[in-house]
Amino acid sequence: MRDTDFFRRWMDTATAAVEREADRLTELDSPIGDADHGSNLLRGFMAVRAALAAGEPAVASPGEVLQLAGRTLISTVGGASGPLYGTLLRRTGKELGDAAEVSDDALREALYAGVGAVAQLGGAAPGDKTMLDALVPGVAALGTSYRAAADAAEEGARATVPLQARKGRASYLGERSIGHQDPGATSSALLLNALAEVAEGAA
Amino acid sequence: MRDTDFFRRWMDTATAAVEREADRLTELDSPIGDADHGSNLLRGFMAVRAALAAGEPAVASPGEVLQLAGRTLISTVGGASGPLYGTLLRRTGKELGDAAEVSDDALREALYAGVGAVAQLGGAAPGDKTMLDALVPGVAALGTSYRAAADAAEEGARATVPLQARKGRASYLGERSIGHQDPGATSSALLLNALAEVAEGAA
Amino acid sequence: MLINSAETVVADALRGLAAAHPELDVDVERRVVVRRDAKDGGRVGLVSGGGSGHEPLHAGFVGPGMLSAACPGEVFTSPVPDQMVRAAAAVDAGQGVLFIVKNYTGDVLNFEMAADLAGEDGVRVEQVLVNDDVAVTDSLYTAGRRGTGATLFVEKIAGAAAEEGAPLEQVAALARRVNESSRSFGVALSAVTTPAKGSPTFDLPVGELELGIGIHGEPGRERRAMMPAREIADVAVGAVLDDLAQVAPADGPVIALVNGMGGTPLLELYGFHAEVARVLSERGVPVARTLVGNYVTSLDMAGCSVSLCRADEELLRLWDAPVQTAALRWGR
Amino acid sequence: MLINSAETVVADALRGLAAAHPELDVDVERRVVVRRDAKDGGRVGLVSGGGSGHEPLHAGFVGPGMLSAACPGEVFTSPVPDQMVRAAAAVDAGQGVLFIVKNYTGDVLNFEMAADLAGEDGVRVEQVLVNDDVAVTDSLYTAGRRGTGATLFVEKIAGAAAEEGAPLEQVAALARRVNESSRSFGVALSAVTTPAKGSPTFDLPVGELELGIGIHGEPGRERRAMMPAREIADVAVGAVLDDLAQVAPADGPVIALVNGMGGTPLLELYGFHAEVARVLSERGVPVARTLVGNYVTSLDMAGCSVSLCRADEELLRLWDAPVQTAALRWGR
Ligand SMILES: Nc1ncnc2c1ncn2[C@@H]1O[C@H](COP(=O)(O)OP(=O)(O)O)[C@@H](O)[C@H]1O
Ligand SMILES: Nc1ncnc2c1ncn2[C@@H]1O[C@H](COP(=O)(O)OP(=O)(O)O)[C@@H](O)[C@H]1O
Ligand SMILES: [Mg+2]
Ligand SMILES: [Mg+2]
Ligand SMILES: [Mg+2]
Ligand SMILES: [Mg+2]
Repeated sequence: MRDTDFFRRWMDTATAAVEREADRLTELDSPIGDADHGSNLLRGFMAVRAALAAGEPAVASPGEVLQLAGRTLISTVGGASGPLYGTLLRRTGKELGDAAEVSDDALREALYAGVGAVAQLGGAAPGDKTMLDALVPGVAALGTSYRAAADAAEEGARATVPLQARKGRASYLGERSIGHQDPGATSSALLLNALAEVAEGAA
Repeated sequence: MRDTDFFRRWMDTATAAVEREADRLTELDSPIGDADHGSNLLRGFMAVRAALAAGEPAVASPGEVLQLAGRTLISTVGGASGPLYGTLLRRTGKELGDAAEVSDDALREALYAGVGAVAQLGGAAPGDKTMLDALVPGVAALGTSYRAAADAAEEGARATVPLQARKGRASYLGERSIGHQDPGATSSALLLNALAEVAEGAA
Repeated sequence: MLINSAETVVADALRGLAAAHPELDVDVERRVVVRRDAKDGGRVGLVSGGGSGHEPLHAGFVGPGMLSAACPGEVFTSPVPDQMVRAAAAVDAGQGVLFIVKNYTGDVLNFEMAADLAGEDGVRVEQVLVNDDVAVTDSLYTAGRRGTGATLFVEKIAGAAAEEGAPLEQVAALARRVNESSRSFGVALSAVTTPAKGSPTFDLPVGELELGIGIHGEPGRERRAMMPAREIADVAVGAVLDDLAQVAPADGPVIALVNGMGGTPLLELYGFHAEVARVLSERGVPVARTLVGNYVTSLDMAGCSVSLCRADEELLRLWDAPVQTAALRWGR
Repeated sequence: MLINSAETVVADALRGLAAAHPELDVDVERRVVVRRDAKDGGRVGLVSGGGSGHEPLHAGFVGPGMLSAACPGEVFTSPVPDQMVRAAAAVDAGQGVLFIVKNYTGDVLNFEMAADLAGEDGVRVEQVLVNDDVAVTDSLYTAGRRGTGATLFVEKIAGAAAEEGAPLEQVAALARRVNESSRSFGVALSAVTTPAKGSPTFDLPVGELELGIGIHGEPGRERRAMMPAREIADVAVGAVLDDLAQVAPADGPVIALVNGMGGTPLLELYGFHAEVARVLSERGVPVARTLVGNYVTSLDMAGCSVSLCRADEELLRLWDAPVQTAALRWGR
């Protein structure tokens, strides 16, 4: 069973990963985007860290951790990734309800729902060269292990390189979007890798 | 004695020299000016060539050649160099009167007056890092030969390098104007060199 | 860059806006710029917003006859829903609020969330999506056409209608009609440098240009060797007119916006406009009104865009109506 | 560059100006831009001009309440006397004409020649020299202070007086008073690229800036490592205020112009203005009026200048008077 602290550590580890990788994410967002994905997520996750540290409003369950994180992302990120990641975490958190501890199965189910909400909100499908190309295979591999999920997401992010974008601003480029890795898929892989690290006790 | 054709050839040769050297003049005008001296003179001397070719108004004497050239420069160049070179040629032309042929002595006297008019109009003195640093020594050496005049002007232009500008826009730079050759002094040397070439029958 | 730090660029600009324009109510912290008299007169409220870096859009268009409020996001990043919710509350005088949204995934999602939240707060909200950029094919395979220069047409004309007291549904319908009557096409002669990145977002050598760009420093649909202004005008105006041909009346007059992307000197913009006017005249399109300048920019990008709006009598009358904002002022 | 060719840049821009502004009488061939109703009303004529590349100065300021005519030269090159003679003839309604001349050797010489010629044609001509740039020491060892941003103050305020029907001597005296009450200081963050040269006029690496620049792409008095906006404002406003201290009343309010050089985004200009306003407030200088934007530019140069004019009631009243030009519009 995973307790509230596990989810706090997931968000902390994700924040650290975004801090470390922000420049690379912005770099990836330059040739096929508007060069802000790294600074967007950095702003958002710094706010998540602050909100969780403040512990306000009282965060007493896994579901509340993710919902607070999601709301914070929505209120601080902007852009496409703010509402999408915000919805991912809020919806996942809502699915977890107010249980003090959740099973790995429950978390997997909840993440499924969260990813579904992202797909519905953004109208994208796998293959469109978006964060879903990392999230969908990642969450599908959760049945195996957290590490498998992280690896599948990482693999999915890399597999966006040859794709032509059909959603998000990279789609404006048409065929010129081919040959670049999607920044959102890359950050999604970071998020699932942070989860694996925490599950492995590495963080 | 120098006839009308001599003066036409002087202007033609000067025009050809400006065509050839325009880029260098603009280049010299970049670090200590506004990067237009070459295009300014090119525009002006192309108009002089056209005006003389049109022969209109009837240009029947050395004095009229230079006055037409001077008026044309004033009406087409603009900037600091337009009125200054225009005045140089107009005043020199006026001094020559309407004689059909003029002696080398008369030309020297007239150029003296022309350079004096430039000094008066612009308020500059030798050593201020302007065209006068080429014109004054150049015209002074006319007593020796046209070639000596051209060489002295060329020497005077080169000697502007270590000077600090006190007139024209290079003066805004203060000490930073030191170390660059003055574009106007350089074009003045071209003008006197064109005169020497024509006198030597090289053109 | 002329900044204190990348992190404070937007807040600093809002402080400067507040200092320069006492007639605006600028909430620097919460990033909402409101016309001081927004609630007087019982008008429909007009709220727009989007990433910063397109100045004077949108904050420069807040004032009598145009927007009631603007919500600036981070540079090139859509604002967050909290901003629009706050703006809606600040301008709603009971007549409802129109959100003017440029069609980018981020803007659409954030405004959508804001509309839901504002609705829950009891504000009647309508939305209009601006999607005028003909460089993007509007299909299942893209996020749809981008919103660019026509945003100015929509904000000006809808703003005039709201100022006259038109009800929400009518202002919204008018805004949609303006959008549907408008098309744009943009060209970049240099990449853009964002404060966060500090270097050009992509590599565009001198002597090449990008055709079909947006306003976020993204590359366009196609790269070409540099062309003279007259050929660029042929391509840009041609693309706009071909697409506009579907809009009735096919031979009506247009309002023309020749817009600088920020880094192109006004001297060049006017020269470019000479060519735009030539193409329009060659194609038999009467130009009823013209605007040349930097209105919907992309930071320091060199380049320009052409926007045309087919305008009937009503649209022209509303276009001519008085406007008093920081960046657009005429009449009265 | 967005041009047809370096040779046609100015002519092309004038064609575009004519197309965009039917209220102006634009002689493309002879390079004179005249307010159509210049001779109606028997006002004093106001003529200015200078090299192109500083747009919207001067042509953008032709119209009711400001200039009667403008004479654009080649890029960064003073106009030729023929232009000003023609402009004087076009605007003189018998009340005489004021030439507003920025203090550069070329402008001074060409306007001087024009004044002589126009005088011979029977036009009463007065001249005012604008020399507001405190970066240049006004001494025997320079060509004197440059004319930069204060030109806008002079043209606006003298234009308002002329519009009200003030006689030539009074308009000229007022213009001189505005100039004497005004000071400016400029900063470059990049060099400028002229159409004729096609590459930056000097080498200014990213991460360095030039202090004390003019508006012709020339380097400044000093090069420094890049500074944050707040320090640039300290230096620029400090230099202006220290020099302005000699002008009475030493504690009066000022009109502030925070001017972009062309290549700096408006977002950054407003952020810079926040710092300018801070310095002014720290030094106890009340700001009566503010203008932030690209008004006296240097083509695509990144950078800005600060101009301050110490204004009494009369100057403020004339500043506020209606103006209807392409680039400056308020009142009425
Ligand atoms: N419709 C969508 N569905 C899912 N993900 C999307 C969608 N549109 C964009 N994204 C993701 O968002 C990322 C861009 O995020 P970001 O740069 O922060 O926002 P913006 O594109 O507004 O600048 C893309 O790389 C992509 O993965
Ligand atoms: N007061 C002056 N007296 C004599 N020559 C001058 C004076 N001012 C400038 N010059 C000359 O003019 C040259 C610059 O000419 P040009 O570049 O065509 O004009 P501008 O300086 O107006 O751009 C300088 O190099 C200098 O030789
Ligand atoms: Mg982005
Ligand atoms: Mg020069
Ligand atoms: Mg963005
Ligand atoms: Mg010049």
